[in-house]
Amino acid sequence: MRVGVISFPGSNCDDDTLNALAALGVEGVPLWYQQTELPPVDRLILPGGFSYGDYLRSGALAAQAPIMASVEQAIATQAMPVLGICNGFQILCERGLLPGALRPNVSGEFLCTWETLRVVSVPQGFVGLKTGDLLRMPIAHHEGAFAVEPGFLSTLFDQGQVFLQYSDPDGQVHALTNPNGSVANIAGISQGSVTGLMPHPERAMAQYLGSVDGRRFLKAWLGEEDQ
Amino acid sequence: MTFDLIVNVAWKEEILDPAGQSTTKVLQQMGYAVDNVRIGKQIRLQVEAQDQDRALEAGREMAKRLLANPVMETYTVQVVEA
Amino acid sequence: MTFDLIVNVAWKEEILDPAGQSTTKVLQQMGYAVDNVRIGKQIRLQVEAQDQDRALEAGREMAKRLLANPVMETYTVQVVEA
Amino acid sequence: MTYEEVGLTAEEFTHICDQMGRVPNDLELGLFGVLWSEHCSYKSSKNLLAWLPHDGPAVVQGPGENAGVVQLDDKVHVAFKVESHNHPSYVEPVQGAATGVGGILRDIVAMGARPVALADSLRFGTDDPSQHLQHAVVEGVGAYGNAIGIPTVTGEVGYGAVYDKNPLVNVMAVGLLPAQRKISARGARPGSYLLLVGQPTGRDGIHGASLLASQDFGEGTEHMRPTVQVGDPFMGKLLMEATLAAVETGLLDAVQDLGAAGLTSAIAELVYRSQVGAQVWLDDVPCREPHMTPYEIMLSETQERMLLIVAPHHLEAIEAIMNHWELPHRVIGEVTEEPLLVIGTRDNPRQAVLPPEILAGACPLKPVPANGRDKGRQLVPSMPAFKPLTLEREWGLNVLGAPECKSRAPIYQRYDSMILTNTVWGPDHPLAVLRVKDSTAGLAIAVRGPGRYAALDPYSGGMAAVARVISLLATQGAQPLGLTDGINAGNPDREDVFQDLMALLAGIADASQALGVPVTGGNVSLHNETSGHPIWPTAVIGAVGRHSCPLEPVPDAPMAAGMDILWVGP
Ligand SMILES: Nc1ncnc2c1ncn2[C@@H]1O[C@H](COP(=O)(O)OP(=O)(O)O)[C@@H](O)[C@H]1O
Repeated sequence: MRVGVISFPGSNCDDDTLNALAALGVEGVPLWYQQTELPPVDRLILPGGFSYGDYLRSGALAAQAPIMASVEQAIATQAMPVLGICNGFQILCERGLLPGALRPNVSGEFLCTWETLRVVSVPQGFVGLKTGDLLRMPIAHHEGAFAVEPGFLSTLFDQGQVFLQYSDPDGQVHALTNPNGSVANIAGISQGSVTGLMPHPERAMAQYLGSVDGRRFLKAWLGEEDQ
Repeated sequence: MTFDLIVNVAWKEEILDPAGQSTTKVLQQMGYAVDNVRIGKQIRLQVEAQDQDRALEAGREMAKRLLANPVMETYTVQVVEA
Repeated sequence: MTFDLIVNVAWKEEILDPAGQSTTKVLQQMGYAVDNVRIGKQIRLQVEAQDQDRALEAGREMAKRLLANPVMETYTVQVVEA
Repeated sequence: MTYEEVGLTAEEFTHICDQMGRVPNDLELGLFGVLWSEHCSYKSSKNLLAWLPHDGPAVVQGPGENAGVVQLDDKVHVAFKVESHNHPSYVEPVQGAATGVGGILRDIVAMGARPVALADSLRFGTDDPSQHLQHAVVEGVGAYGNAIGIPTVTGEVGYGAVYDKNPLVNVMAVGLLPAQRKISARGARPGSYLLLVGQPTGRDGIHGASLLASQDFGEGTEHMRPTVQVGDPFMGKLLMEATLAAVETGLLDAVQDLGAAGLTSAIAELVYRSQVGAQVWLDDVPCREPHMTPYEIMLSETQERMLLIVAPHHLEAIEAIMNHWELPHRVIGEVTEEPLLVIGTRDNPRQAVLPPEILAGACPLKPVPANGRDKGRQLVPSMPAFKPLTLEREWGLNVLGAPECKSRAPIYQRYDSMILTNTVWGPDHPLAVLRVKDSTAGLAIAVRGPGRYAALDPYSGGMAAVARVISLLATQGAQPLGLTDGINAGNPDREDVFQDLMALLAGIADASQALGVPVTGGNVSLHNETSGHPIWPTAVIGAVGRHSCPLEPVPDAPMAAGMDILWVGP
């Protein structure tokens, strides 16, 4: 299994993501945003960070990067599994590869905290996760409030595209467990082979870092049952 | 020819603007009789084009493709008269 | 009476605008003949005042005290005609 | 231009003329003005800093470079230092704090080290504007650290009315480098190029060092506000990656970051330390604004710039790295054999001709009385008699309502404390514990600055600052490797302020000596004083220690009810 990790100028979780893949025994292939063709890879990750300094809107400038055309094509023609983490999620939304958009947090501030996430619908290709599962992973973002066009929210739920919601440690989803003002507490969504989430699985790879649920998450995405 | 364009980008009305809300609050605390502060962007740029119409056309395209996000924002484009 | 005000806030010319710089570069990569993108704010708000002059006056005061940072930014205030 | 306009005294001007054997021209005078400013020359504090112990078994690089370096183990070294950005943060809190973070990170990178952690020490006043200031400063620290991708893993904050108009923003950065790497500002060889990399130069922050940071605030200083420097963490990230990649090739002679006093300070320090000279071509410096004068180009404090010294036959390889990271870069001069700093244009190549040892090495230092350190020790102020307190409800509520007692979560949650995935203990603990991926040992990082203590008794306060960080490391059984000191005080020309400074430094020196922990670098910020009111003498001490089992820190709270509490110490 070869997983391409795309670095944009300003990406800063690319190394953490490559380390996480290595810890899972998976070969990570660093890719640079100016490449116009994808090398042979089985999957792609758009890692977190501040591509282009988050200028204009988070992810907006990177969404126009040369490599994104090939990403788009790989999704359309080979149903390439693509995972966007944090800034990667923002880029995928800005490119129109995932529905919706990410607005500034309701506090207007950057926020770095541990959150509990409840699985709503399991996206295509994820193995070993089921509805109602809880995952503990950190968030660290300024523009992470998920928004959709009016009237579109129920469609997202109906089509099983809502992947993760911010919840309390018991899996209850309510306003007090919403860290950033996301509509319906949404933390992650999917569309076909494309998945995006604001939390950082690559930071939850060991108990001493706070949680091993990121390991579980990435294994599920890679299609491996976690033992 | 070079044209100066202004692209104004605003949140759609139904989109929450937290920065605007907290600014409203602070201004009210400062004693101003204000309400509904909404904070958008004003982007100024220079574009090379044959004539004003084409400059505007390019401006609209850039706004649509990059400068505004149609999910949450609206925009207007105008040419600054020299 | 309620007046709609627009406060445009721009970086002073000599102040570095990194967001504008990066946006310029990406627009050029996308093939547009643009330069000098500068990203400022456009703030819209409603103010209660006896007449238009006082509304403008209040707007200028708010711009000076809060909405713009005089160390780095300039501003203009205008009333939106109904 | 007169010597007063550039912030020099009559004696200093005479000294310059004597040393040079002539009267400097306007450009030269301007350069002296900044380099002989308090901020760049440390003229009031250098003799005090000499008391600090600098040597220890773990020390690789003591003071005098961009940052200190200590040994974590055979393979990994640690570069670390604290910097202040107090005045800029008062003028424009978001950008002031942000550029402070950017500046200290470039110091670490200039040592060839990859930054892994930040720690911030903040002081604010107690009036209403101070609350906004705190909000904006935290925004700025986060804006830079978060975006460039270096976690802020610990910090502290304190309050006092003396900081109303003089908030303190001290930031410590810690980086790692392989043991065999040796790069500094010392290695420039004749014939090599000065390659200026990063943001094109604008009129930002001109006079930031000489005037803003080296004089007291007051009614009369309004007009001196330089153009605010805006931080660009995005370019900062590219610059960091490109510089580290260039260092890794082993092809560079030397690296020097651009900070206060911009090109002037960077080039003067570089040629002085390397014992060479340089010819600088002003027409080759990429400028952001038209018609910049030589003076403006040399003094601009535009952020996100780095000076790389590279031999001509390696230039292509280094430029390829800069091109990959899409960084503007340009050769702006050449290192010369003769120890003279020559600045000019192709039309007029010798507009300033200055010996580096005068410019960077001959500023007269404020003398310290021979018994100064003893006097500092004896300066025990008369304390008000201790009034025993009865625990009253009112009193309790007052204490609990004080800003000192508020949760710090609203501050540190605005910082990314986890990126790079090394943070085993972050800001929800009294000190930070980091794993180091290339070592079994980890890092313990603590920062403290007891200002109120030092205000009452500067000597004991200095000792306490050291003792606090060392005891924090001790709670983890971590071996202290070195200290960095951020000294913040008022106008040193005032007798009382200087007395306090002497006592403060005597305390720090005595404590670090007694505990056997060297101070490998630091920063001094004086003139923190508005309309005659100085701040408390505030020594922010940062400590770096070796943690032998970083994946299992010693828990900091009792494990269970019924456990014994053991009191250690007097
Ligand atoms: N400015 C800051 N930046 C980052 N972390 C901070 C800051 N101020 C406080 N903290 C974190 O919050 C913790 C609690 O703060 P405080 O109550 O002042 O600590 P302590 O009681 O340990 O002196 C500190 O140990 C520190 O890790």
